[in-house]
Amino acid sequence: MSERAGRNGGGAVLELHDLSVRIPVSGGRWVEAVGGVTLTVGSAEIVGLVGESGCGKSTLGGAIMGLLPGGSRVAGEVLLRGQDLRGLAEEDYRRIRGDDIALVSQDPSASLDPTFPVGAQVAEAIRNHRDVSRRAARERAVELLRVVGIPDPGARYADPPHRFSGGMKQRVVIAAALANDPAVLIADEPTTALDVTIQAQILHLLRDLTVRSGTGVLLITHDLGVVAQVCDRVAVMYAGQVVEQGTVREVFAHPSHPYTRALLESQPAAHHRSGDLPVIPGRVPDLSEPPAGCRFAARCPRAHDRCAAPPPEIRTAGGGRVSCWLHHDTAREAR
Amino acid sequence: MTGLLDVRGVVVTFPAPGAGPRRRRVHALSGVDLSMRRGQTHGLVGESGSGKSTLARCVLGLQRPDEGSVVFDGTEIVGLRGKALREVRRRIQPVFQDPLGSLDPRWTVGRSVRESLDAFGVGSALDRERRVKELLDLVGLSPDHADRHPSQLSGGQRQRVGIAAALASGPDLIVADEPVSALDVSVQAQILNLVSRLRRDLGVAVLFVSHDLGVVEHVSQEVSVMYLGRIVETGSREELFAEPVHPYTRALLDAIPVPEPDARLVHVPLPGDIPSPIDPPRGCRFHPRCSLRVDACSRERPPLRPVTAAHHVACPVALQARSQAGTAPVEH
Amino acid sequence: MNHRLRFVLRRLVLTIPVLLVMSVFIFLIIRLVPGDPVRTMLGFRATPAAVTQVRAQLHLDDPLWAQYRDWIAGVLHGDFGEDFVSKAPLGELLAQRIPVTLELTLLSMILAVVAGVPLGVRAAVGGRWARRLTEGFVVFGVSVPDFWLGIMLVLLFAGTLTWLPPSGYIPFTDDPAGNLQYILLPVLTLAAAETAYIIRTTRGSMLGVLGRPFIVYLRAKGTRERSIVYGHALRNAAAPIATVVGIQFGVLLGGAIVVETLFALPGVGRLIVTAINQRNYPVVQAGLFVVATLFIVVSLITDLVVGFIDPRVSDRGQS
Amino acid sequence: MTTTMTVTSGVRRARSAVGALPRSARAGAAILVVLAAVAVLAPLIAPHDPNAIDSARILAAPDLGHPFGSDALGRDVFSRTVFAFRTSLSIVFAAVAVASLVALPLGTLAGYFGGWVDQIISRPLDMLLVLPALLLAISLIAIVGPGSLVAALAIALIYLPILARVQRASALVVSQSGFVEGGRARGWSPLAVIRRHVVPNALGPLLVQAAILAGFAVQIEAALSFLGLGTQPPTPSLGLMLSDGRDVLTQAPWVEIFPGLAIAVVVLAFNLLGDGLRRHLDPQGVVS
Repeated sequence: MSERAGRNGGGAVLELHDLSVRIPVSGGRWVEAVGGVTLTVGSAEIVGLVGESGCGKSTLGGAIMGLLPGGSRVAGEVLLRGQDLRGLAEEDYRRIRGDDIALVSQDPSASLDPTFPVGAQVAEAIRNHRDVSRRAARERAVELLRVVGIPDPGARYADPPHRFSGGMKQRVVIAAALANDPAVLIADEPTTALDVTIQAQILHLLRDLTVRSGTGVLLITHDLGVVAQVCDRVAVMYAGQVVEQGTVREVFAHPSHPYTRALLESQPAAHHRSGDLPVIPGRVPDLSEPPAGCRFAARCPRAHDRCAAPPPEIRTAGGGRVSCWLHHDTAREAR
Repeated sequence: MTGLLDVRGVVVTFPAPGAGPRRRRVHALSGVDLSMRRGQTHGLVGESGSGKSTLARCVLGLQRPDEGSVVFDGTEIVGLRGKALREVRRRIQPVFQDPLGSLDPRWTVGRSVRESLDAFGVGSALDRERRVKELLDLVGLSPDHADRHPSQLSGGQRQRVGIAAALASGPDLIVADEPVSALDVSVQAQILNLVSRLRRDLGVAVLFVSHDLGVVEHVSQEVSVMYLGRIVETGSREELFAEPVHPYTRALLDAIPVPEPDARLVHVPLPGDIPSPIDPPRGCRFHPRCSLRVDACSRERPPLRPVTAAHHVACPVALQARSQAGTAPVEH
Repeated sequence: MNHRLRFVLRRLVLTIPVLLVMSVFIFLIIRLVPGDPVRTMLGFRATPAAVTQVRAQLHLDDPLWAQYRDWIAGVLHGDFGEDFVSKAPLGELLAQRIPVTLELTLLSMILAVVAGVPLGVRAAVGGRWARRLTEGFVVFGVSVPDFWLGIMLVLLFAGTLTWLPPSGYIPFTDDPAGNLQYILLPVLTLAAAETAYIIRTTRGSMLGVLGRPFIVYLRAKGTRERSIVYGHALRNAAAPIATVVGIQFGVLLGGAIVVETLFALPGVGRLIVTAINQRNYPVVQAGLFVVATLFIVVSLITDLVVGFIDPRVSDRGQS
Repeated sequence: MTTTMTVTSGVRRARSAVGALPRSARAGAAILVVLAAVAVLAPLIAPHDPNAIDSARILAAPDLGHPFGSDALGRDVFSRTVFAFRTSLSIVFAAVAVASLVALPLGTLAGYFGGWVDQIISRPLDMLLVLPALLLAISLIAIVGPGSLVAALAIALIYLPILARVQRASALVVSQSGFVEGGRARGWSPLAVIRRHVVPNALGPLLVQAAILAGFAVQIEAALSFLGLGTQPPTPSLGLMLSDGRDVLTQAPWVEIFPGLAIAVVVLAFNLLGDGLRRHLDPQGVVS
């Protein structure tokens, strides 16, 4: 797997091969929340994983962290620097979490233990994986708080989370996540709960720190704008599958998949003048019985008889990949 | 006379949460003016603590201001009671953010849509039923939806029901508080199109409250930007987006993530946290985060001054810089 | 720790009106008895002279506020008046009775917490059997009336097995071992339902906390499961548990009245019941005052504990 | 046509709602239905006069004619238990009904309006919580004197602040929903909004709490009677029976065991029901 589109050299730190997740729902049925995702994240690279609610992007994050709800079944490979994490014993997985792979999740107010001092929550991340004294952990935690931009970190170390603003709390969460210089950071909607000017600060900080430490980031978001701001590459998810991936520049300038195109066009910010926004008719398919062929076909303006069969994955001109029959034709003609 | 709504000097404070001998107050709105014309969509944009939702509640008569006046079509609605209040209510209707929470879970869609018809005793029972079907059709739902419960609908459908319920009494003004922020992008587009169509086809004015400048730009003809309980800039959409003058507006525009290939985040557009509305900064409330700050900013509240006839800004410093430069400092 | 000091002071100040309301309430009890309380106390055949004398002795002819002032002034000096029947000073009587009630209720509370919290945690995080067993115990403990349980314990341990005395009391200072023998059954009786509540509350709040997003985030940091359960979740669950313990102490004080009667323990509860039946109002008043004060003090302590566990509570009311 | 369909679907929904209750809650409901029938039909069910003294059967052991045996006066314990149930359940029902009916408007108004309305409703109710529950009951009895009616009043007084608090919290949660503000903006008066939206949506937790408290009311009533402060002889009462049986505990444990078990079963049934309803009627967890 040598095909990486990231700009920052270094090998792939995280590789997903044909990863599927099935989650049990009531009545003995299963929902295929993630269906055969293949994706890589290189060191110091930020890959955006974008899609609407229910597309499986957060489940994918949970599968990588090994933190899915009980009873979920994962198939395929999750490789961290080449080591398959699937089937790892719980204790071995625990040693990796927070050390080699870290998580920043959506709501900073909900991520922190409300009864613990914020500094102790950063120090805990260190002591979970490093055999250091309390004092050393504390000093390092204060340093980390300073790095993420908490003013007067020594004094604020002992404050409980509720004395911080949302943006400051997310800085603390980032400090704890990056405490052990992880190879991979899963950032699951890290700025969705924040105001837009604060969002810009946090995204800037996140990119700055991870590029510096060489951490690869999988940035899960519903916001294409956020992807454009900080990501190097992007994967677009629809109904549990990645329908298109490539560099941000390529995908945003020349979206290949009809879903990607529709999603970009329905953004009011992109569509400057009044007049109706293009909309996507219909609904997301029921993933307890996913369609056999292309999952977007029922809503696709360019659907065709062939779309009843699973679409092939085609290399695009810009080096990305798209799963759509339309490009099968173009690719064949080009040949 | 084309004025529909005239808000003047509205002040709202709340007791700060918690109890104590000296309870402090949250300064939600600190002297806000706003005018709306008939049949126009006015976007009200701001971040948390800006007071935009409180202003919406004042216009709906759900929040009584401590000071100031809200005049709707020539009638002062602050302090209005009884029949007169009901008549104004008939003409100003809300659409809320959370489409699930804004519908009574025990009621059918039909009953929710009919609620204002029942309240104002419009027509016979049969007339109301017919009107409900018309309204559902108007917002793009089928008549069978009338018998369903909110839990059986998708988020977008629920918001359509919310809009149908707001239209039932034939209002002149709809106050929509973050009507699309709980929705996915593709569903959001449908609701935004519906809102635009209502204005176009029915001539309903809309006060559109949102934190999302992109959405506001799409639906509004006039836009007001709020920061910590005050309006810092207001104007026609064209002028405000083409030539934002207030440093906060400009930072906000810079910070918006735009899904375009070259929209990289190169610098932090605005440092610092939003101060607490319990203890807001003196003078210009934006001054602690402002790059144009001069001494006077921390002392005096800057008034809204015209940039052009259709564009006002509460920043003398930016205004002066602009007039000295002769042209607008367009940067983005 | 300025925040905490201010919290403690504020909470102390807030207790004053509560004590005031309680004392007025209890003071009014005699005065609210329909008709003439003295006639009710003395019976129908009392001579007018005797009635007048008792009225004077209880200061019932003074203005109401003056009566309250004199009474509360006495109470603050430990002078609760006289037992109407035995004429003994109530201060001394209460001094003998209070330790019995305190011993009974505090031992029950300690036993219930020591048993209930670990069992509740097991019920929340343990396997199916741990859950079923504790659930069964909770249902039993909550449903069975405490005095009936006491009677059944007497039937078993005192009647059938004759291991323990059925009733009575020896002060701890006289004979520690004997004291424990006498107090064991009453404590078990009172603690059973209490333990069930504490298990239920602990399990409920543990499950609530373990379902919150920060637990996922702790796992993502690589925190050990044991530290998540006992270090984080239990600490978060502790505030609601402590609150319930405080409220339940009131239930315990009520239960103590019944249990003291049942086991013939010379505590304040039994004193009150006997006094009500004898229409011995000064004793009723003094007894109720003591028990209510105990309750308020324990509520205060639990509130302080909750504030120390959860900084959000102690910060409330300050920015 | 449409109405028929709506009715059928309504019935189906009601049926599926019962079916969706956990098994334990259905068991609790079933026990309560049986017990209520026993209480109502006591004269038909009891084989003997509960107060008939039979010197030949003093402390007689249970047999077919007297399944729970006889007490120290030779009275049939089964018949007495059945009648005591009737007394006990009437007191409990009256107490919980009165407390709920008073708590409903008070809690709703306090929760919906908040501010000073909340203060003048909630502060006085909070004062009732200054005394532990049983002590409050005993204080009332100390003033008025013992009796069934006083016991019912005392229990109602204990429960009033608890139920009002639950209703207040529940009404507060509902009042923050968009549809309540919407109702106001759609032209309804505050009281109409309360009637149309707040009460129907806020009632669930009150019902759950009332069901749970009803079980404990049986215990409190029994405890008061046990202390001689509740139901007075010769009316059969579970608490009095337990008090009397203490003296003959070792000779005739049946006098003691059955009334106690009866109490435990009622409390258990109410608890099962209340806990089962909680999941459906109190999704926010207002009831502690």
